[in-house]
Amino acid sequence: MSDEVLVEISDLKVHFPIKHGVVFDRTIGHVYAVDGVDLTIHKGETYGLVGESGCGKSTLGRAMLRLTEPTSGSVVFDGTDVAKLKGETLRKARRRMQMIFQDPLSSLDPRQSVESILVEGMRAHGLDKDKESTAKRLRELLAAVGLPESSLRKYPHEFSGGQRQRIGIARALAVEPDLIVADEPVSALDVSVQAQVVNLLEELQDNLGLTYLVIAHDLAVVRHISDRIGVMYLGSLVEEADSDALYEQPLHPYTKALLSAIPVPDPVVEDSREQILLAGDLPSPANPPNGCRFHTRCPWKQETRCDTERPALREVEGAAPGQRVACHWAEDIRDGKIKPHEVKPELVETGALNPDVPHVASVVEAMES
Amino acid sequence: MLRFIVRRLLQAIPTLIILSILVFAWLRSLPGGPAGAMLGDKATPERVAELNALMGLDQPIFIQYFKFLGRVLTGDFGNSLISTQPVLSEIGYALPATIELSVAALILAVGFGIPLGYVAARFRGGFLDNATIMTTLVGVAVPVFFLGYLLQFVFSQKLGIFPVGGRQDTLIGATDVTGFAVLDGILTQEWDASWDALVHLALPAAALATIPFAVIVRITRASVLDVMNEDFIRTAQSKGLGAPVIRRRHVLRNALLPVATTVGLQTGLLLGGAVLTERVFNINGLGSLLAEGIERRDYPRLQALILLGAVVYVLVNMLVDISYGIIDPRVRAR
Amino acid sequence: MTNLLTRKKDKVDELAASAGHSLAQQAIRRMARSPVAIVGAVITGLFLLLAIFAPLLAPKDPYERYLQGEVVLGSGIIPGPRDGFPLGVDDFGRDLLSRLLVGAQQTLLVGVMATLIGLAIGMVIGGLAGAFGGWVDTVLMRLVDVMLSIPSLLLAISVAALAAKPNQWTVIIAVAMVSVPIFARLLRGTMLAQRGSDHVLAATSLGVKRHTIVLRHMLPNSLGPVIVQATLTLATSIIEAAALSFLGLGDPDPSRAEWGLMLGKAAKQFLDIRPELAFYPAIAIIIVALGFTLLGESMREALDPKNRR
Amino acid sequence: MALLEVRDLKVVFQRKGERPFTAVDGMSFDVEPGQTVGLVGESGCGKSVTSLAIMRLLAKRGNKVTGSVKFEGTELLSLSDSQMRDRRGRDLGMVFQDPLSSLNPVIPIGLQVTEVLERHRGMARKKAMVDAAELLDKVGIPDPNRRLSEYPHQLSGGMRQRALIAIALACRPRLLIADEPTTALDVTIQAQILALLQELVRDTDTALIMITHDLGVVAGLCDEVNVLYGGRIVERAQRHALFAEPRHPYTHGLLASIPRLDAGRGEKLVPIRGSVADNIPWDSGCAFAPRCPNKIDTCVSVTPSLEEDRGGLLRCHNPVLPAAATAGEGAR
Amino acid sequence: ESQRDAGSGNTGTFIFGAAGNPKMFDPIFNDEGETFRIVRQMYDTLIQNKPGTAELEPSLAEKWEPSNEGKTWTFSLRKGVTFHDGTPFNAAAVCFNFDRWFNMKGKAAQSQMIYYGDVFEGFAKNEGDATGEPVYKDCQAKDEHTAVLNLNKAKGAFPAAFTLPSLSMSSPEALKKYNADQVTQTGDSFAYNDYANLHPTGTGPFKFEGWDQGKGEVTLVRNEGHWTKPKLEKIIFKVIKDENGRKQALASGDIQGFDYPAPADYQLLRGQGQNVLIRPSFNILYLGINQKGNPKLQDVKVRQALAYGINREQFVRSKLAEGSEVATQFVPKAISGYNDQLQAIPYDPERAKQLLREAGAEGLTLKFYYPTEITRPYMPNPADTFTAISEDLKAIGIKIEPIAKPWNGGYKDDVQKHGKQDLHLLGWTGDYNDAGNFVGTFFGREKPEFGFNNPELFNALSQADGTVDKAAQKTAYQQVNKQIMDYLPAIPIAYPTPALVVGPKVQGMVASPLTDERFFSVSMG
Ligand SMILES: Nc1ncnc2c1ncn2[C@@H]1O[C@H](COP(=O)(O)OP(=O)(O)OP(=O)(O)O)[C@@H](O)[C@H]1O
Ligand SMILES: Nc1ncnc2c1ncn2[C@@H]1O[C@H](COP(=O)(O)OP(=O)(O)OP(=O)(O)O)[C@@H](O)[C@H]1O
Ligand SMILES: [Mg+2]
Ligand SMILES: [Mg+2]
Repeated sequence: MSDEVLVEISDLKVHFPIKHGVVFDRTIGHVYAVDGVDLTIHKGETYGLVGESGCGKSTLGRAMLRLTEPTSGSVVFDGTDVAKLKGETLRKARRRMQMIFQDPLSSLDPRQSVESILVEGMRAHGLDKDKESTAKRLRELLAAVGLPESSLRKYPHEFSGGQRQRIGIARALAVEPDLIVADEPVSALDVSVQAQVVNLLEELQDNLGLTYLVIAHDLAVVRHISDRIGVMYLGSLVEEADSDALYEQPLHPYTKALLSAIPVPDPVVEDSREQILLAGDLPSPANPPNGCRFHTRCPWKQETRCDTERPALREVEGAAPGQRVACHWAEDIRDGKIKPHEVKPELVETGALNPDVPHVASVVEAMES
Repeated sequence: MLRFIVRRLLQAIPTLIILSILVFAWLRSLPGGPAGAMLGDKATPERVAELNALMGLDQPIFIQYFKFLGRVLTGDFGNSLISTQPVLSEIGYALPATIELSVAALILAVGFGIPLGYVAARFRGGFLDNATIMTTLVGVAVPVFFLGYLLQFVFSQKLGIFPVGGRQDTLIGATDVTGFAVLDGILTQEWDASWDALVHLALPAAALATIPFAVIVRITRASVLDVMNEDFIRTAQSKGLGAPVIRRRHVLRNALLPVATTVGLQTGLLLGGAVLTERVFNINGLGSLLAEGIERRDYPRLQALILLGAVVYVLVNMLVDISYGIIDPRVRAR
Repeated sequence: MTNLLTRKKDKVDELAASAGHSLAQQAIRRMARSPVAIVGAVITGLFLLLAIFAPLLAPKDPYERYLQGEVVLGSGIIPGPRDGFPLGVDDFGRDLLSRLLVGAQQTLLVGVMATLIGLAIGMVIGGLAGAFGGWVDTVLMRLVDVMLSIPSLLLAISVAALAAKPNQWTVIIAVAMVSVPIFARLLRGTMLAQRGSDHVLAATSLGVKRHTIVLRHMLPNSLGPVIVQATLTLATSIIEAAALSFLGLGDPDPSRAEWGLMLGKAAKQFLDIRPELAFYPAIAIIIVALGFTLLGESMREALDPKNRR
Repeated sequence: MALLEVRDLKVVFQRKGERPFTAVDGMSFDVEPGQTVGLVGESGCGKSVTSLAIMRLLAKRGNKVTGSVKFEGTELLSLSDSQMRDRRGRDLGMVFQDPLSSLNPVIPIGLQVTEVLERHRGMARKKAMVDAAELLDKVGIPDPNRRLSEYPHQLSGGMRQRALIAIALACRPRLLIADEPTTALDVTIQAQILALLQELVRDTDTALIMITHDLGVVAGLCDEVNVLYGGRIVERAQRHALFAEPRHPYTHGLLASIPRLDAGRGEKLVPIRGSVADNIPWDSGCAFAPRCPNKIDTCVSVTPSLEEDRGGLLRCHNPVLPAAATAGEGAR
Repeated sequence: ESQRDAGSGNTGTFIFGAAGNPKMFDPIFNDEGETFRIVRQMYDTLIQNKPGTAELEPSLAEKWEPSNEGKTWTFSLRKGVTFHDGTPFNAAAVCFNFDRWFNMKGKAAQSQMIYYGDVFEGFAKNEGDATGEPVYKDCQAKDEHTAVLNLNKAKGAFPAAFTLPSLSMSSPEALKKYNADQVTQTGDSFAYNDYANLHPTGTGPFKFEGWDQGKGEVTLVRNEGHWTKPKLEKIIFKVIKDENGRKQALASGDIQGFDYPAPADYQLLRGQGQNVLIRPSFNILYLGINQKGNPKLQDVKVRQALAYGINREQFVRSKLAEGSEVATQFVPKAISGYNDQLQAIPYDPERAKQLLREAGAEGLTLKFYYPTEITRPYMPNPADTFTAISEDLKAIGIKIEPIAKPWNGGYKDDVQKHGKQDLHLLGWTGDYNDAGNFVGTFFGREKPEFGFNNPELFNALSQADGTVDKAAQKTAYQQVNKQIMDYLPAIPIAYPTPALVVGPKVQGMVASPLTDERFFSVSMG
């Protein structure tokens, strides 16, 4: 790990328009999927991103790779602003940033053999110069992810979940990227297999000097592989810290709650654990609360500021170096000056803007999907 | 809900506009032209040219279109070239027959199709299921007009159970109130007339119903099977609910969603099928108006009928969407 | 969206994986076990063979009016079966058996060409809409909506009536137009689903060119349902063509040995005096349509992931 | 007498043209009143099938269930369908994994709750509605009266799961089976649901069978834990014993392969090699043998039986020794 | 309680199956058979055809006399006749009718009055650019029962033309009362007034009772005072568009008669006990040749080759109804001017091939047009006709390019106006007994349909038409017919016999060559 910055994201916003209309669709609102995120990833480090489902982790990851158009903000990758690239330059730039997906099967084209999956990216960037070197490269890749050479002729559905994920990783590695965004790389895998993939990722980083952005909702996994962790809540970062620091001393109430909610496979710990139970659910990203996004569920919520003023990510005195938190009262909470209180769960309005309900224009369309 | 309905209504407008352009363009590009058709047997080239000038068919095409649109919007489709009667009144006379036929066919198709589809699903893989599937597959493969003739041949010519065609016995002298023969008989308490009309309906409705019936059976079966595999059915079972309640409350309602859509989509088929069925069974409905109109290139009539067909189709599907909204709260939410 | 719902699917695929090699092979294996599929395949296979070798199989020239001298329509006389004419002759004294055999070829031509044309146009429309989305999609789908909103037979009639110089292709194109919106919608639906799928995203992030993605990833993965639909459309096309013939919008060469034409004519004219003239082509049409339907349905069943359990 | 006695439960799936597949292979366990019993194991090890077999919710055809399931001394497997229906929802409740698909999308929540009350308590709809609102309130759904007339899609995931729990507990069943009730939920919501379940079970003295693949959940909740592999129990122990000294290499492997929040960060995870797909049928040896780091020759030739082991049960020829805490090393 | 009459099953009711809806019932605006059939029962003309023939007999006029070289016609009218509305029929009414037609205004009206145009050629005030000099001059009511019609020129069509149903007599009162002359244009079509739709008023044996368009039924009731003493109480014309439908309705007794049964069904119908009444032929079916279409066709040898190459004998026997005959010329036998010296060109394929060889026209390819979606009395099945002829022609080595066009979808335009064809099928049904109505219409001048210019022939035809003396005219036409067959501008194929079928109980129906059946003599046994 070095101090050299590989990616610098500033004030990144991704707002998905919600379209709805009588004859022609109008935008009647936005899903504030990512709403002003600043984030820096250093060369060779693993940055972990955690948060509840729907808080915008994947969107952030995708926007970073320009797989989703950012609404505003910049993503400077090794000196160039990815958010402003176009056409062929963008396509070329993609070589250095790759992605690993959550669902190992659906992210592989069922009709492509492993060989063609792996060669495709190389071809797109002119890396498959001659047959021999390509074949050699393929062997290397397979070896790197621990798959037998016979895999090349096989098709994705002939592999187990863990093996498929390895294929996905190999595909990403094929174009020799600098950065890999791994979006929930292990959450679809069986627990016993998770470890294999986690270990593989770590190993590859050691050998190839890769930089990772690992997205997961499982804090234990994230903490295990990350150097630094960002905790996201409803489109923005609420806390960022070194992996150990975050666990040692979480500053944001949400981080505290999150940490305390994760069950530990140890009855002794479990029996004695003090849990902070959050009330209610994550509010809809289409209709985020004013002020601090977390104030509707925060046991430490104060009368002032919380529901009016949006806290910025800031360093707190006495905290670990590099630890930043977006809470007005972080110091007081840490010092025990503010006591938690009970929160009545608020109704989370779903309905028209509920992303769970797919939008279709007509019944015929609904039938087709 | 109201907003939902209004929205669906408004959404149909662009479709109908494009349709009107297409219909207009289609008619203008057909060979022969209205004048030729109007003059029929005695059309001489001079007379045709004269008549064309007279009817403004030599004017710029977009002027013709806007005139056409203006008339259509006021419900004026002109007079039929064949009968010289206003097309609208022609349609008015023919509509009841076709509605009666289509509704009867739809009742048959739905009335038998849904239960059969359901039963087939319940006994999936059993004899009944396989027999049902085979029947419906064969049903779809038989050309409608041939089936019509076949039914006629067997049931009226050979067995003499049903009349060969028409809507009602001429000499029964039924009183005409609404134009719907069955309904009229009920309204005027001429039970024999009602019965006679029903008997006349049986064969054509059966012929017309085959394809929708087959489709409905299969969709129902598939969708019941789908629903039966849903998690919430297991939830219902884990509550200890009896099979009838589960069937009624949980399976059927969810399973009906795709069926409702299919029924909507079948209206198009029904209209197309009516052309064939009405011809075979000598029913003076929209289908035979249409067949005759095409044969004799009755432009005013054709444009009215095609527009009407599309409007009906769009409206029916809108109704389906709305009923979908009623059955499924998730749709209503939008 | 919820990340764990995929678990279920995964298991299904695990099972699939145990079965064999490529997805297509598995589907074929599943079909080989289904009697419905076998019947369908046998019928269509026989029909194809018949169609291809019809001229060799036909015992007589299907266009030669062998027994015309014996036809007296005014007295309702059309000679029935006799030596050399196992099924009798038609109203021109032509050998019915030969005409039926050669008719397979014509019928296949109409069915296949209509389906192919419908497929081609539908796929262009659906493919463009699905690949580009946005306003291209909106415009194209509106067009398709309109086509859908005209009852299919009406659409076919309209197209057939439009032809300046009707010929065999008129019918084919008319019938093809009916299936265009169906194919278009189907392809568009699956393509749109592909657009958002992870493997397309993966290809994008690899820097694969857009048209390559569309042609190599989105399109091939959307073809399954389209192929199934095409098989089913073959059946309906044949029937639809018969209906057009019945309505008098068929082939301008009335002597062509084509089942729809033969049926349409005989059903109208000779049902009373020689019903066989209608029955034979009708049965032929029904069997062939049934064959294609059976094949298509069992293909659909085999490809449907729900049925893999 | 135990509340629930499962003896030698076996479920064989048999499809036409396919080899019979034994999903649950001689499962035996007891559940005492008020006790929480965990069933843990990876995907496909037969957890759900076990629970469905107990509830008799498996499809009528395509499978064969043998063995015995006694509930309060009554043999459930030999009850008539209608007798069994009387029990389901009243004596035995169940909560499923996916709260969205487990609720009927086109029926208001209220009806889905009252339905069970009407069925077993013979309540009138009106009265049942009042009770339903109370139930929703008890499981922590805010503004319950309003929710009664809402549809599942209008609720968030956590709320849906609460509603499902309300339905399962509506008639105060003696036994609740929860099949991965939190798998589809976020951790913060999972914590809420687990706390809720724990509280309800404690308050009403209901026995709970907790099915999960998350060892963490078991550690906090269960009294006794059964670890499943390939349709059989491979290890059973009180939870403290199990986590302190896992004896079966599989259990051990599971524990070693998951990152722990409270552990030091540098430690490398120790995965179990291979995957569930690699297991072999139980009849010729130990199903886990192909993946087992402790494998000895006997493992592939002799099927291990479930035997008493330090107060628990163990199915292993070569268990992990308490000292050899790092026996799984080098698994890859 | 229902109000309908209890008398269902009435034996005095005759139900006739019509193939299509009538247009409306103002005779002068009509031009097609389905309507005329009904009009004939409600109206009388001045002169009528003797039942079963094309000979003239008195109707409203008891006597008719030409004078002034055929330019004046004096009609002595039947006495004691009243219109259905009770107003008297007299010379004033006759003149009112003629004046009404002559003075009709509005282009719409004029272009719809096809038979008037054919006979009288022009109007008082011609609008548009197509109509010519009027033949009609004026009409005088000399006394109550004598009407005098003055013409501007003589025409061979008279007096037979006075039998045209279009020239039926309507009640002047009713015409005025129900605004008969108000014809309006709506969109691409015309609309007629109440007279035509609701109150047709003639003097005929049956009165209009109602038109139920929903059921497709027109009901007429007996006109008690009519001099023919009609026997039927009621006639219902019931529309059954499908040929099979009519056949089956007849079999089941739903109807008691219909027109133009298919030849193939005659035997079947007779087997059921129905009466198939075969009309003497008044038609001609011909194979048109367009000499402009292909230069080879200008060689008479090629045209003759075509004639020799067609097996008309077999076609007529196997495909047409009994009674049909091979045509020897372009007028049917019943027409005055028919030349019985002429023999049918025999079928001789060898001769045909030889002629083609001589003309150097082997391997000729011809565009052969035929109509679809139509049956005509002279061509019950165009597709079959086409098949039979084209197969014959193929057999003598001519290549055929088949072109089918819907009758109303431009067929007539293509063949008669644009002359796109080389060969085509067409025919003609005579309107009245006049050879000029046949050959004059076909070959009277240069037409795109045939694409030839033969002044000699044109001249001969116009002279024959102008001949007032009937005997002289007959000879003239016999000459012309021979001339035509020598020149062979087209090939006459057959004189088909359209039939009419009625149920076993129907008595007194007399089939007319002109399809001019009047039902007054019909009764139900
Ligand atoms: N293409 C899109 N159009 C509209 N809304 C979207 C789109 N993609 C994501 N969203 C919405 O943006 C929000 C953030 O989604 P995102 O997928 O980034 O969340 P996440 O943190 O990755 O959640 P998960 O853990 O479930 O993967 C969600 O509310 C989602 O519904
Ligand atoms: N209806 C069925 N027919 C055939 N096999 C089945 C059926 N249901 C389950 N199985 C098989 O039985 C085995 C056990 O399934 P089960 O659902 O009990 O697993 P599980 O432990 O609940 O897994 P998960 O954690 O994924 O829910 C699996 O291999 C599964 O494929
Ligand atoms: Mg995500
Ligand atoms: Mg499970």
